[in-house]
Amino acid sequence: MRVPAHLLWLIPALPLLAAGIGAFAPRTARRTTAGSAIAAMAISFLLSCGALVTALRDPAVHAVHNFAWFDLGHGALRLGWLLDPLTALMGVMVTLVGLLIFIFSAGYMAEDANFKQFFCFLSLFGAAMLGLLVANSLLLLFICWELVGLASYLLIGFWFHQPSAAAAAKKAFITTRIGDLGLLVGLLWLYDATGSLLFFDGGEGVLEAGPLAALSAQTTVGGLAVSTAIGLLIFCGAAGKSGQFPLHVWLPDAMEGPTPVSALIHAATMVAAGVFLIARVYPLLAADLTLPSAPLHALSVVATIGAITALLGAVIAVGQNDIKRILAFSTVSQLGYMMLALGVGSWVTAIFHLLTHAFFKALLFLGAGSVIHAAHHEQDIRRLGGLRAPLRVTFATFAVGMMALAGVPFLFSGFWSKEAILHAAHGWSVSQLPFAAGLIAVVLTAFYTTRLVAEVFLGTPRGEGAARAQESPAVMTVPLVLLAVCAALLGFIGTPWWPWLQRTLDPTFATEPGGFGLMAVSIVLVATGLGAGWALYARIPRSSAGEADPVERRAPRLFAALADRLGFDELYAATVGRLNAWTAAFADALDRRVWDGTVRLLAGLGLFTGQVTRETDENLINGGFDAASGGLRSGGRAYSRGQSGDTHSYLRYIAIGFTLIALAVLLGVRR
Amino acid sequence: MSAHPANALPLLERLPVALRDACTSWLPESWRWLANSLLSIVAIFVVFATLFALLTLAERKILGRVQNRPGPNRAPLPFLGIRTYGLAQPLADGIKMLTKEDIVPRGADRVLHFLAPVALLAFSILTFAVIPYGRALLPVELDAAVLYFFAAGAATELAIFMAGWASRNKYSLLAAMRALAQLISYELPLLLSIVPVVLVAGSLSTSEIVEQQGTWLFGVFPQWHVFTPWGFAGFLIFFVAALAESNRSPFDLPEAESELIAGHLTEYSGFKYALFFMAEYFGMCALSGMGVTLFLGGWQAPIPALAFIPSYGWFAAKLLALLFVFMWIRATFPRLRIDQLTRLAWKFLVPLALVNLFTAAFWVLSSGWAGPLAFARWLVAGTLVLGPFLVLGRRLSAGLGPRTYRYA
Amino acid sequence: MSLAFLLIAFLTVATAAVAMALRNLVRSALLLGASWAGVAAFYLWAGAEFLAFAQVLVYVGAISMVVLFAVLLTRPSRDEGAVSPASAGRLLPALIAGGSVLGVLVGAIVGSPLRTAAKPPLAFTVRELGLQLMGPHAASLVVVGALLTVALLGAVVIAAPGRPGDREDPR
Amino acid sequence: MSRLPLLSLLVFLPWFGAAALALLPRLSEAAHRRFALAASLSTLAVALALLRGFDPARTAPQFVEKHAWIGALNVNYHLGLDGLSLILVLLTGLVAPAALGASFRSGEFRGFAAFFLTLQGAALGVFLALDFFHWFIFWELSLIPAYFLIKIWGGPGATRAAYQFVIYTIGGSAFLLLGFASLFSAAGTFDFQQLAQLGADGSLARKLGGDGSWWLQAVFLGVLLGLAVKVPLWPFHTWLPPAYAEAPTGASMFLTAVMSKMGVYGFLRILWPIFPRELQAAAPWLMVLALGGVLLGAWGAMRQTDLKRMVAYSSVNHLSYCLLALFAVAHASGKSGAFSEAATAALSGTLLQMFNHGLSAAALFFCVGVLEERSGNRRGVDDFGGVRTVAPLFAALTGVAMFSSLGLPGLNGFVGEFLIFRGVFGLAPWAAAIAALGLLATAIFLLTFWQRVFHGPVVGATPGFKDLTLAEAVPLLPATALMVILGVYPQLLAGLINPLVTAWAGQLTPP
Amino acid sequence: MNLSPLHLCLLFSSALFCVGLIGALSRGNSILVLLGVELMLNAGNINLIAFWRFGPAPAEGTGVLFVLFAIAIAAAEAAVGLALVIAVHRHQRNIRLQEANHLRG
Repeated sequence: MRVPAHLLWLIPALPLLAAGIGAFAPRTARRTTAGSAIAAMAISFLLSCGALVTALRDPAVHAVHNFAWFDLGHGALRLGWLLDPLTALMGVMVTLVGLLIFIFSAGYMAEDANFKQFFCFLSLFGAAMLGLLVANSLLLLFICWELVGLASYLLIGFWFHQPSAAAAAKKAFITTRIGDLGLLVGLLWLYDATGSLLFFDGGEGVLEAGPLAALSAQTTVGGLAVSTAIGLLIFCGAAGKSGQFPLHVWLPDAMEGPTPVSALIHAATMVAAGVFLIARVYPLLAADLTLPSAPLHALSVVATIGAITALLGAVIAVGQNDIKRILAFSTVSQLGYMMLALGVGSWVTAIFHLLTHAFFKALLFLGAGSVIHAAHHEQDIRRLGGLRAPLRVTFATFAVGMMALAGVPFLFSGFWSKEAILHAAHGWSVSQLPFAAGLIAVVLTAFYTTRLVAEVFLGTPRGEGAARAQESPAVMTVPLVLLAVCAALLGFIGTPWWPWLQRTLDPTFATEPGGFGLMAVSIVLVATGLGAGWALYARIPRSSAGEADPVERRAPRLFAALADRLGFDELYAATVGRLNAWTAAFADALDRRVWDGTVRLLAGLGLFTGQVTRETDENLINGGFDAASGGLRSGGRAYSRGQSGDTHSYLRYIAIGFTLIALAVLLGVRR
Repeated sequence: MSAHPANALPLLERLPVALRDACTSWLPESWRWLANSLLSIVAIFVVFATLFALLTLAERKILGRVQNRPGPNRAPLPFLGIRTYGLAQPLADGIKMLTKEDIVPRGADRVLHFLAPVALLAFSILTFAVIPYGRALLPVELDAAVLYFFAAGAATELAIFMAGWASRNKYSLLAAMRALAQLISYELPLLLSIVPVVLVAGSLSTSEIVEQQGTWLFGVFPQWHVFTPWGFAGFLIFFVAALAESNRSPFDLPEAESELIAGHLTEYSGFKYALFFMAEYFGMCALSGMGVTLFLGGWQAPIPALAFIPSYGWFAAKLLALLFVFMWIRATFPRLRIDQLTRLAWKFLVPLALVNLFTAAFWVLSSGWAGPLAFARWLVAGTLVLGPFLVLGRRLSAGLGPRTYRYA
Repeated sequence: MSLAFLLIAFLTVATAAVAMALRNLVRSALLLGASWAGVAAFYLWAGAEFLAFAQVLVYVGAISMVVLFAVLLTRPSRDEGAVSPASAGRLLPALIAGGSVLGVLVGAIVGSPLRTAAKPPLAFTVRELGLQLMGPHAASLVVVGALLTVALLGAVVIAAPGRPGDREDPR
Repeated sequence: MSRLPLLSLLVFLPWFGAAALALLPRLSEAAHRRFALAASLSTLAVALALLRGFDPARTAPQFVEKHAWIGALNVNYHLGLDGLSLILVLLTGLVAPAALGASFRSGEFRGFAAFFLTLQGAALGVFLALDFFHWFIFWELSLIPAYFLIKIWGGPGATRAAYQFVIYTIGGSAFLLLGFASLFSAAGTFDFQQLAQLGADGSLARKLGGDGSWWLQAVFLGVLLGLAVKVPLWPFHTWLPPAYAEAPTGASMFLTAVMSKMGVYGFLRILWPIFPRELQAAAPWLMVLALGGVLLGAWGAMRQTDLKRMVAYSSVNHLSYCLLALFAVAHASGKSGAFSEAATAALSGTLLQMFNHGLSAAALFFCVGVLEERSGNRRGVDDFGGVRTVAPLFAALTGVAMFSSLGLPGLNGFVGEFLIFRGVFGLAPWAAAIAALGLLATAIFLLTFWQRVFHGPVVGATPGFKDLTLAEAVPLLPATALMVILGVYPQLLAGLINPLVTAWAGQLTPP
Repeated sequence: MNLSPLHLCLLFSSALFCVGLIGALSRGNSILVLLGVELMLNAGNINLIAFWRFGPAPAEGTGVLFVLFAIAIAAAEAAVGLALVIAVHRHQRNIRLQEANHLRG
């Protein structure tokens, strides 16, 4: 089956159709909605596989299909579809994980009143995410990017009647939007500088050599190359979406959403979109590498942020007690790894880790979901425990995921991808600090994963929910098993001995020999972490929910700080939040006091003038008229006394008067 | 007398004038005009008195015919004893009237009581002076003939008042007041209905008005005023108002037995009564004559081919036809109530006549319209006539509901 | 000077004088009608034919009627139409005033050397009258029309009985 | 060619309806509604007829009706329609019936509809008139019915708000009138096209004393002030929140959707063509003011506890984008480089934004009106909670309007804003960067509104809140559908205006 | 004493005028007073006609026109006057002019 570029639109269109069906179907049409969503995703999966086959025929070619969106000026604003191995691989991953999670959701959400709506939103998300992947235009990508954000918002706030969920949804949307503003400005700048937003357009696209050279040749404030500035702005967007420091605060809160959502959006796909974006526009960010004299390379920033995030996420994860939040911070950490890989110039390893991470993190989240489902919505690991026996399948698959995450060697995919990243970081010429941070994070990752498994599955049930736990139905466990298989085996497509994936994505990829020492160090570090975790948590399992954490016992202040996520939320509330409130208050006060005051002052002046005029009129002018009128009135009264009312006498007077006048005239004439 | 030189007309046409001239030719020149005038007066009086006599009979016969009874048919011709369908009835009536006792109520104003019928008859006869009876037969050629006609007609009201007041009878007086109210009310539409004619003709002279109607459209269709939209409406208004002015049914309230005994005639009998009666018929004849003159083409023949018949013949024919309609209406329509009567005048006829005046003005202004515009002219004028008629007519009939008697 | 004029003048003045002196209001009014008819006759004599008919139409046909109506409507209920004659208290001053006015007028007229046109008057036809009315005097005609309308409405308003609430009967 | 005077029909059909409603005898309420709605829908019908005959490629006004009117003043009755007018007429045709439909339940509907239709006709006249004389008549005539609509059918503070509204705008109009009186005395014509011609070749400035003369400046400022109050340009906006907030829902819808466009239209049709140089000189300052509107409008909205005031502030914010783009174009006109493309984008964005804002703001006012109606005239942010739980359909429709308003891609609001930003960035990057903060603030306050009213537990006035029936949603459905359609396929509108805008931008070549 | 026709006409009119004047002055009945006034008006009209008839330019017809207007105005006067009489009668049950003095100063 071949899916050429001009048919790529079918891949996002099908889930969109399913979303439309879901939106207009009646509330009770649960089977229809879920069925159409799953079917659409399945077909999309098949189409993606077709697209992959198509793309693999000639991996170096970027097949595009561009079209006009609407007329603008003498030309038009153009968008397009793009088919290359990156798109195709991501598409396959997203559709496959999505399909499995959809199926899982059908079981997990079965009792929810808004079941239909849930699948509608999920399909919407799928459509937007797939659209994002196939876009050949930064604008189209941005549009889908925002729609993905909308779907995320809707799904985080799915249980909107809970204030915490509503607040988390808003926080997610706004935090990512902060990053998106950077992306938007970068996009505008790119558009303005090159006159196009298409990635590949027969030599005119922004990722092609000509425009890139032009971009890196210009400089802007601070001696930065324009391409660097644009790249950094775009990275802002990626940082927001992928939960990179300092915009990572929304991701843990996003766990307020249903667990399949966390698995799909906030672990496997959407949060990885930032990584995908940077990988997609990698040539743009890398353009300044040819300028050794540049004050700042965009990729260095990416690497730094990635390293910080990787370390930060791992550290905070240690101090969390909510099963989903632990996983969330681990996601933050892993995304940091990916950014680190991008920053050090090995974008293919970033994508490799992205793919493996997608499967094992989805697996972990679904496993967590299964646990939560089984334990009657108990998420606190302190009140779980002892679930190994009742939840055999879940435990087994969860353990696979855990080992993949921790990087347990050889059999698990996470090991290979992480190893590749560490390898790349080690080879970075600029600094070894990111590499060091990565190594530390490896230990911590192994440690907190062990802690998680031990607390949840070992020991005895410490809570009401855990005690009554029962294995989830097959509709949930089958996806778990499938994902576990993937999580275990996917690593073999990118081993140093057979770097198929890397070669496919980047034909110029070359394996450097001599990485085995590094691998050994890494294995030791993983073992250290696992051992520490075992020692602290599994050897003597927690006996009651109220018991203090072993780490807490040893370093209470550190643990408190970690549990408090190092105070980022408080910090932001005190700075950005307060600034926002102050600005709002300022704007409002300006309106109410200054502008309205000015208007009132003017009105008052008008009123005052009116009052003065009125006083003048009433006292000065009217007074004169009153006096004159009084005189006239008295005169008239006096005169009216002469009116006897006897008409005859009037007539007589007239006659006599006439006679006299006539006589006078006659005599006058005679004389 | 007439614009036409007498000898240019055919003999039949100028026969009456020729006869008169022959009678007075022996007189000296300076007296001849007086004699001519007197002869004309006598002729007119004799003709219309005879007509009066015949009309009384005709009316009774026609009423009888309409009411499916024979009417008077018994009075024989004097001395011959032949009953010629009651042809002698007027004669019998006349003799009866002349021989009846003349009663004057006690306390009545004798002078006025006597003067009233005389004045009435005198004013009635005055109106005959300006009607053109034929091409050469116009007693007095006046520049303001139409105005004269109505001035003289207006004076009859005074006589009616005199009769009512002089009788010293409550009913007489009340009836006279009613009669006056009716006469004044209907004088307005009457005058307004003829104003369009004056407007179109541009003259108050009766002879000129008649002359102007003497053309034929396409050589066959007479262009009498009645055959125009405004003229038709004006004629109808004129006719209705004339019915009321001459106290004819259905507007005969002032003298109807069922209303106020016999109105201002209550205290009259004998010869005075006959004079009133005569004056009333004279008034009817005069108004009909004026209607014929103004609207029906006067003495003009309806088609040119019939112009050989003397013009006074045509006039007489039209006059008699109109008089017949008077009687026909009397036989057909029920009498109006006093409030309906006044409402009809003020709320219906007067506005219609006013609108009709505008229609006529439009007609004059659009006289140059030809071809399809002529059709439009008819259409517009017709609308102007019909529209108000329908609107006002609806309102009028809405007002004809049962009357609320305020003091009953 | 024609006999006709003298006759007309005499009858007019005589009827007017008698009318003014009569006790019986109705007769007064009727006689005045005759007097006005005399004036019309004077117009006719003077050649103002249209005016004569208008005078008859207006005065005899309309004003007389209105006067008679007024007389009957305002008649005291008992005595019919008769009113008290002029009292001496008013008659004397009236005669003096009237006499003095007459004296002054007669004196002025007789003393004036009035010239009369030699040529007989041209016929002033109705058509010309109409043209004059509609031409140079159109404005006056409109004003008079308005005046008549207003007067008619005013008369109706004044004479119409008031609303039930109005004080109509002083008793 | 003899054809129907469609443009006159457009103006006078609503007026005819208003007159008929006001003068004809009272009928049943249902009959009034049907009649008023028909009169209001006439605009849409005529607009669709215009759309059939409209040729987007011609940039000159079409369907022109020009008749000599007052010879002594050289005044013509001159109506014409170009792309700009057309989209505004379409907008009016869409929003006015919906606004009227939203007011069906207002008391004394006959009077309401009469005033409303008068307002509608006047607004259409403003969009079509090409001669200042009757343009100004329409302009002022729109004020009177609006005043009565607010005062009689408005909320508790309506009297004060209506007074402020009228006096403020009439004050602005006075300056406008003075400005045009001076123009007329100088140029001897009221015709916009002739004046624009004179303004373009600089002879108008010469007649007014040459470039930079104080007289010219004063005239320019007068016209500017008159238009700025109407839009409103920050800081002349203080009349707007109380007026929109106190007006009845239908009137608010119309005021925000159509009447505020009259000001922007005036800027585009009058100020810019007639005073290109003066506007260019003043543009930096005006851009600062527009930015003030963008930012402080958005943040001002954040502080409002009254939902209607909040939506009103969002209007200030959105319209300021339009003005910002216009000022940026005016400012940069004559510069070389890729200027023309950016100007095209900015102007297209302005026009699209006018239309889009009309749809979304009207829809938001409708939604707030529903809230107000169902809760017994409460419209505080804190009076509600969890409305989405009890009224999912209503929440969905409101959500679409809200996301359109905050510029979510895929809905119509995005296209206009994107083009504005694209253009402004090309012309004045710093302004675009600052204005982008407005997008953030818009998102914050709209989502806060959404969170507090629609999410969370069912509290406040929400219990007992009934979802919209389909009939009640009818006024909202076309707008919602259009928001989606125009977001996905903006060519529908862009195709109408692009040649016109391209021509405008093409005329801005360096002098 | 050589009196022209014009003199005679004028004398006739002055006689009529004085008859009207004396009547109006001497009678107490409002209607008669009004009629006296009408007589005076007619006398004035006679004057106008006389001067027209014997004046220098009879063709112009101004006298006739003037009298025509005077007649119209007289009609109006009569209508209003008599309406006033009726109103007075309704008010005070008689129409004696000397009693109608409620508006005296």
